[in-house]
Amino acid sequence: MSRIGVFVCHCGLNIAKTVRVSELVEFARTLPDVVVAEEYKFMCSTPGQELIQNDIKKYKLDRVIVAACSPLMHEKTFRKVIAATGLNQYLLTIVNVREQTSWVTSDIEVGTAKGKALINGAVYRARLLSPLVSRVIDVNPDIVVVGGGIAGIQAALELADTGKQVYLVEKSPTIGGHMAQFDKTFPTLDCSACILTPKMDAVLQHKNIKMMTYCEVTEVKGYVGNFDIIVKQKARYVDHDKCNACLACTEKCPGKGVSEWDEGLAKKKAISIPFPQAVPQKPVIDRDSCTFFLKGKCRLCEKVCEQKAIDFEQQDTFVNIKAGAIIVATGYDLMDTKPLVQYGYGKLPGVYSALEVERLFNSAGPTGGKVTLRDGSEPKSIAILHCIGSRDKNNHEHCSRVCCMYSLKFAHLFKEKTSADVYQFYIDMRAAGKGYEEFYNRIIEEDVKFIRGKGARITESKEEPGRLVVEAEDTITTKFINLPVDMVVLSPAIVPRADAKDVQRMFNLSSDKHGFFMERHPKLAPLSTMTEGVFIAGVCQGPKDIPDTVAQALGAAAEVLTIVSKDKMELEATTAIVNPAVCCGCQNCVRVCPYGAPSFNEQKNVCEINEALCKGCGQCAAACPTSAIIARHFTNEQVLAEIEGLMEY
Amino acid sequence: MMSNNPYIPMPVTITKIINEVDTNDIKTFRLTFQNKEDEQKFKYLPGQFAELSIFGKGESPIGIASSPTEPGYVEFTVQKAGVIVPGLVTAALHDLEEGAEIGMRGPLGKSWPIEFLEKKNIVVVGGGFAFTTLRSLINYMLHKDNRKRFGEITVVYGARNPGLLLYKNELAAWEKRDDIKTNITVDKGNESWKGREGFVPNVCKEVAPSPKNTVAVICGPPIMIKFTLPVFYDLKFAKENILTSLEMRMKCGIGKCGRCNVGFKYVCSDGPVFSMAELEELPRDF
Amino acid sequence: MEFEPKILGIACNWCTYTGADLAGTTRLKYPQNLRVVRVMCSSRINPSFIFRAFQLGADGVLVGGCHPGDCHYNTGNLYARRRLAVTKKILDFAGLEPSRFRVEWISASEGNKFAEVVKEFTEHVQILGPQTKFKIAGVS
Amino acid sequence: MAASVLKKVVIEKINEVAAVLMQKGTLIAPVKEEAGANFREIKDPKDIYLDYYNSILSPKMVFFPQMEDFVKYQLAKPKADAKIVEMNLKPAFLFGVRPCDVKSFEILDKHFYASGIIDTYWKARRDNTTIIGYAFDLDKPVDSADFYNTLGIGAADPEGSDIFIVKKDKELLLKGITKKGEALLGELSMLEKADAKDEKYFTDYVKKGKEKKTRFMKVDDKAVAKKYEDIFENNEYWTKMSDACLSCGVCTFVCPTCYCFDICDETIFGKGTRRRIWDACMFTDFTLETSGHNPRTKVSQRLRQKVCHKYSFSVRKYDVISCVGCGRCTRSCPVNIDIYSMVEEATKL
Amino acid sequence: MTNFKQIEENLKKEAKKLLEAGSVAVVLAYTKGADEKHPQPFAAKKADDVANIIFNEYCNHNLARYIVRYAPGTKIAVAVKAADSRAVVVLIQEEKIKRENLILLGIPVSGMKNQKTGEIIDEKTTGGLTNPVVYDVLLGEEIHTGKPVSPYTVLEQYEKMDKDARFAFWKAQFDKCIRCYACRKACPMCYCDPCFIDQTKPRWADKSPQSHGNLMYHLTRFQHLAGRCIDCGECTRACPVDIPLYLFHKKVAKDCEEMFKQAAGMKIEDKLVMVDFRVEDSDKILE
Repeated sequence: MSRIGVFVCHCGLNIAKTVRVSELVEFARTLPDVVVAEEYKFMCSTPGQELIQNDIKKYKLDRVIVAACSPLMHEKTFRKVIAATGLNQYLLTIVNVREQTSWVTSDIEVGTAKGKALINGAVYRARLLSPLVSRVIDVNPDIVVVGGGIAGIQAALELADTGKQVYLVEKSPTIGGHMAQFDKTFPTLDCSACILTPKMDAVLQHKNIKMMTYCEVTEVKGYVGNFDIIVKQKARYVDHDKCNACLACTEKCPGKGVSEWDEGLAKKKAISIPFPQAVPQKPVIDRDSCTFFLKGKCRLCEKVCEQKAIDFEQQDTFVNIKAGAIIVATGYDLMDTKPLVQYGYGKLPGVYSALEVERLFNSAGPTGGKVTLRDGSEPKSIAILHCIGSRDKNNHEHCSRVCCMYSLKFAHLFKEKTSADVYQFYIDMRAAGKGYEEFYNRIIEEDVKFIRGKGARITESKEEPGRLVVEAEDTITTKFINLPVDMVVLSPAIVPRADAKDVQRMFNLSSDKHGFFMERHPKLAPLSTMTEGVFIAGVCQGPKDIPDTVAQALGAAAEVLTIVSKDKMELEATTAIVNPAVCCGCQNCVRVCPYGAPSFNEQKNVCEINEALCKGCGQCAAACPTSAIIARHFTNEQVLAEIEGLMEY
Repeated sequence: MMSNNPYIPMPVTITKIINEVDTNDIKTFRLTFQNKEDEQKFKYLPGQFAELSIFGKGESPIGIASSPTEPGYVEFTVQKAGVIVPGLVTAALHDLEEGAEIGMRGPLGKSWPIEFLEKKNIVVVGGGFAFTTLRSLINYMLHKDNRKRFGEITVVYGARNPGLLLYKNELAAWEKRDDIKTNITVDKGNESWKGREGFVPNVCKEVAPSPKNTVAVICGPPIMIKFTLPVFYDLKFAKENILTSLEMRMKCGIGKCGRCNVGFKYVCSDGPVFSMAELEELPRDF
Repeated sequence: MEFEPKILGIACNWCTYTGADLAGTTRLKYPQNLRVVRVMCSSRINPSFIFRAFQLGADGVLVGGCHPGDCHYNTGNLYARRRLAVTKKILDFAGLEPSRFRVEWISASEGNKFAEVVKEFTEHVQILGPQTKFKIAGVS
Repeated sequence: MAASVLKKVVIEKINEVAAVLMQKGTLIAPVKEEAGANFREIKDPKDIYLDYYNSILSPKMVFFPQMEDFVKYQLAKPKADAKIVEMNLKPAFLFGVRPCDVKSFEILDKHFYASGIIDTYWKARRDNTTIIGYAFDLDKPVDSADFYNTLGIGAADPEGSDIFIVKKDKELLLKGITKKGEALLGELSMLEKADAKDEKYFTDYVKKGKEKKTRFMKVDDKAVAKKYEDIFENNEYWTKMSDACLSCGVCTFVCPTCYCFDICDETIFGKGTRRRIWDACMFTDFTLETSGHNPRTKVSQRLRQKVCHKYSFSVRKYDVISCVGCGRCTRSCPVNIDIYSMVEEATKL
Repeated sequence: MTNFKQIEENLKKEAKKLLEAGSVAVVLAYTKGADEKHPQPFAAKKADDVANIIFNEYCNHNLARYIVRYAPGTKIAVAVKAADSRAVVVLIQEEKIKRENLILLGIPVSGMKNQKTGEIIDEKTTGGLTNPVVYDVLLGEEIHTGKPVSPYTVLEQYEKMDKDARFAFWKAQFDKCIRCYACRKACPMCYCDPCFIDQTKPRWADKSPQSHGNLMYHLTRFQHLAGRCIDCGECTRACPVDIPLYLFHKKVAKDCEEMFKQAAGMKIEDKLVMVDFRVEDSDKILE
């Protein structure tokens, strides 16, 4: 019924030494449906390939079996060979008579016998192969980048420069992310704003970037090349098209809110921009502190606005975006250390978290860059506590990676800006980055005191009210230490964003046990996700420093380009499909698929597989009780037949 | 005893394969007998069917597409059945080449009632793939020895598009004859299609055969049958004079296995040819 | 003559099959009673494949997948582990020696382990002797 | 009938009878199994279990085995080898069949034998077999599921058997009913001649058998057939009847008059058999066409097919209700569906 | 001991209320078959039907079997004994039905009998549970017999068996199978249509009732029911040739419970163990 050709390769002596090739050929000729069987010294050579091609034509072959080296070696080569004759490339079967036969035995009898069994199995399987055609889909060239921190900014700029349209979606009123809060960056100590703000501005200016601040993605549908994304534009109560960024409104505004930007260390106006270098330079109204929204009257801003940009009636709006690929760069939160009562954060005024300190150093910060305690005084001694909540099995097992280095940076800045004694309480110093060890050595020389031991408790000093005491065990001297200080800086664990689970669900990502988004493969696909066309960059994938984040952003941009630079893309041909006639609607496939390819059609009471999402692992087919799922190229029938063929001899 | 065993197929050879349609899923197989006795015993009339058999795959009942007036062989037009998962036998048949041996059991079932049709005008209405036993009937009636036995012959045959029409050469030949009125139609034509466009029921309406001394023989997909029958009722055809061929899952083909049982009939042995009057007597369970 | 068992291997494409190739490239020698079927992931293995293999006369069945956590498809082998664990219990209760069925995690770099496992498993099956319980009577 | 021979034998000696029959050919008789009695080929006469009520599976399996091989084939080059499976039958003796089951053979004869194409397998086995019927034990109560009276069958009707047996205390009385049966009785030398008292006992037993009451309603073949034609589309009735039905195949597999079968090719390692096996109209895929179309997707449609086939279609086609009231379907039904009650309810409509 | 008369009364009352109010389309309960000793499952659809409802010690059938027969979204009331309720839980977990479309009329049972033998089967059914694990209305007082039974004690003698003997035991059992498929049809968890065994592509097992096909059918069915079987024993009760399928199902259930720390159908929030995994699953389960 089929017309099968079997081609056995000698591979010089690699195969022929322990497998009697001509005996395999003779054997193959006896098998039903085998029309021709041939041998050749090197089947992968040009004459070998021509031999196959000529036989395909001469004998009108519709299946080809090549017994040679591993399919991992030359399956692609031979697929091309048969495809060149017009035969579908999936009608090829490779029999591994080298790596898994001739090379692993020294007995020619045994090798030959195994070769026969393998060829028989291949013939059984080949009979049932079907031609497969990859589906070609149109690719939307636009890109959505979610998150306007340094990762998102970098990726967006890179992509926009190639001429692609990029939508940069940012939740807060400005782009910039955490990096915009920093003062200096380790280990070079260059000013964060100096390197970031030009980039922020570039985003604003770029004709190919549509910047969408104060926006959130609410729904993602579709698949690679054809995503449908719904973005919510939160009501700003200021028409940014009209606003000319004069900020007269901010000046007049009586409302007072808490500045998230300054980590709560400062107040902000109800209508304001988060910080002076914010992009865009246009304000939004914070309903929670706006006098009008709270009390029903005020509207001072409306009166002063010459552009008539204030609009208290504004509602949330929804925008539909179509895109071919998505980069998720949603960043991180710092762990809330209040529950760790032993450190007194939130209760003892002298205890600060790392980001608060960043703002203290920043000249645009609440203190104008001066390091003062909450009472305005300058601290005389400062303790920096590493690993608060991280490397801690009771909280977060992972290392937050950047704390050692920013703690060193803090020490340096404290030394620079105050005359205080600075103490580092650390578990291990981790300085594994370019220039990091050097930076560490430099800080040691700056007379910063290093105590190897994790800070265990912060208490208020009994002897000197207002001062703090750090309790710790110095693990080098094994002595317990009670160190009185004026200021304590906690380096809290870097944790996933509070809404990471929602983001994960929306983009069909998976997460590791800490909640950071999972890459498709830890080594070989560190930026791809289980959802084709969705990439991740930056700290949402796991704690990392700015250089790594930027590198990931650039990598993700390159990955995206491989998709959107073509207007069509070929989908995997060896995907699974559902035969609706026999689907019982049990939804096992939906439950086991890591890619979200199957879904349940309630109307028809059957499951359906979105081939664009399918990676062809076939696990749905094994979970399917009725055999309704056909894992193409590895169908139940094909595998069963191969087993039968292998077990016959 | 075994020589009369109705379950044992006779060996036949595929001597010719014709690819009938653009979609490559309908082929006509010409089968010749390997044993002379088998050939002599295989006496059939249009409308009957046979079980084609491939060992390891099974059997499939297929209507005979050739006419008994073509001696020496039997032809079957076979569609590859099944949408996502193809039928075992029909798919295997499609994989075969000329020269291959298969099995055949038959002829089975009742034919179009030739004696009843004699001296009457015949309207043959066919749709799509279900034209095979109608072709047998037409060729039978058109044979020079038989033509005089029948009155006027009108054919209405339609397919979704020109590529899906079966027996294209024969259709062309019929159109040239004046002893048969041939009306070929397609739902939707293409650039090269010069013929009629329209659905079979509408064409029947246009042709409007007189019911007087006329029998309508109708085969086609359920949807076509559904809309064609009212046309003939409107034309005042009696139910006895409208014939069709039923489709039902069959196994044995000889009225034993119970599968094709509808009411007190077995479609395989009491049919598959029924008049509308006979069908009305049966419960609606097919 | 010494009993030469027939052993079916089902190996995932990414780890075990590649590991088996590595055993070859490094010219490790192991018994040739194993015939490997390649699937994309160990989770593709329908338990009925195992039952069927024994019915067709396999004396042993060896399934190879990526180490848990290393699955090319992330979680496939974790599902497979549960599924095949049940299969093994079923074989056991049906009266077949459960050690005729083995699941091993063999990575692409573990050519050595592959050869070891095959050697050890083949020897084990050899000691158990021919599998006749599930084998369909009257087929070669 | 008066001229026919009556013989007798003490029950213990049945082993000897069995031994002779086993020598002459194949002896099939009820044996005790875990779930109850069934007709099996006897290898050891001690296995015969005459104290049974009725078998779980009907004795139709003797003529219509669940699996009948037609052709053995081997897929080979250049073409498949095929060999017809010869039956090579030895004479068979079907021993101890209850009257209602004997009646079922006549009904199936009409289908396999007496109309249309002859089923060679049924015919060969039927021609080859001597039926030794066995009256129900009139001293024992009838099973509540039985209703063979309704179909006009008595508990001790000898018609249809070649030899008919009734039990008299510790003896069995064996009467030759057909020539074939009489001839066989003549060949069994261990049998004693019965006397006049035995003759009377036998005749009375048959008569008394007519009076032994199972469930009974008056059923007229034609009327019930018509009734079911009329209510064929009465969905309320059919839905109600089938609400509990699981649509398994137990009733049809144990039924003495169900005959549906499937033909399939079963291949392993290129060697295979084309065979027929029992099938059931209650199975979902029974009428499933390759196109995916299935005229009977609902349980109610399948149950309707089964009941109508027996009580209506069969009457019209073969002039007989295709049911003998043996009660097997009712006894075996996992959800206690009772065809008798169903017919009763239909006749009231 | 269940007061069957009382339960029957309450069941009728509740059913009537629900049907009259139109809050459900159907009440799944029991009615008499050929006689009261042979009850059959019953779908009451009108208030008038309620008069035909019965409940007695022979009403063993698992009514959960019938739920999937109704169109999704149909409001159904079901009389649930312990076993039925566990089956309902699995059906909810598997999203075959929605909890909000069900009204569960719970029946505490003790003193249920095998219809053929008359023996009391409480301890043999669903681990000896007497009260439904989930219900909306309880039609009688909860029953606490105070005799906790392990559902798995009965397995001991088989587990102890030598492998060859166990194989011989099962082979003899499976060889009896006539492939009537009553087991899968009676099983509340076997809702697949079609069943894998009816597939032609691939044909997992021969259709003819021979040893190998029977073995394949049953083993695969055990695999498919792993972690889902709620031990109601319907398969065994339905079997015309008395194959003790429940033993095998029980054994698989026991293994699943040991491996995955969860018994099937006890809590709606539970995960389905066979389409789930834990990273911390141990390789020990493969030993």
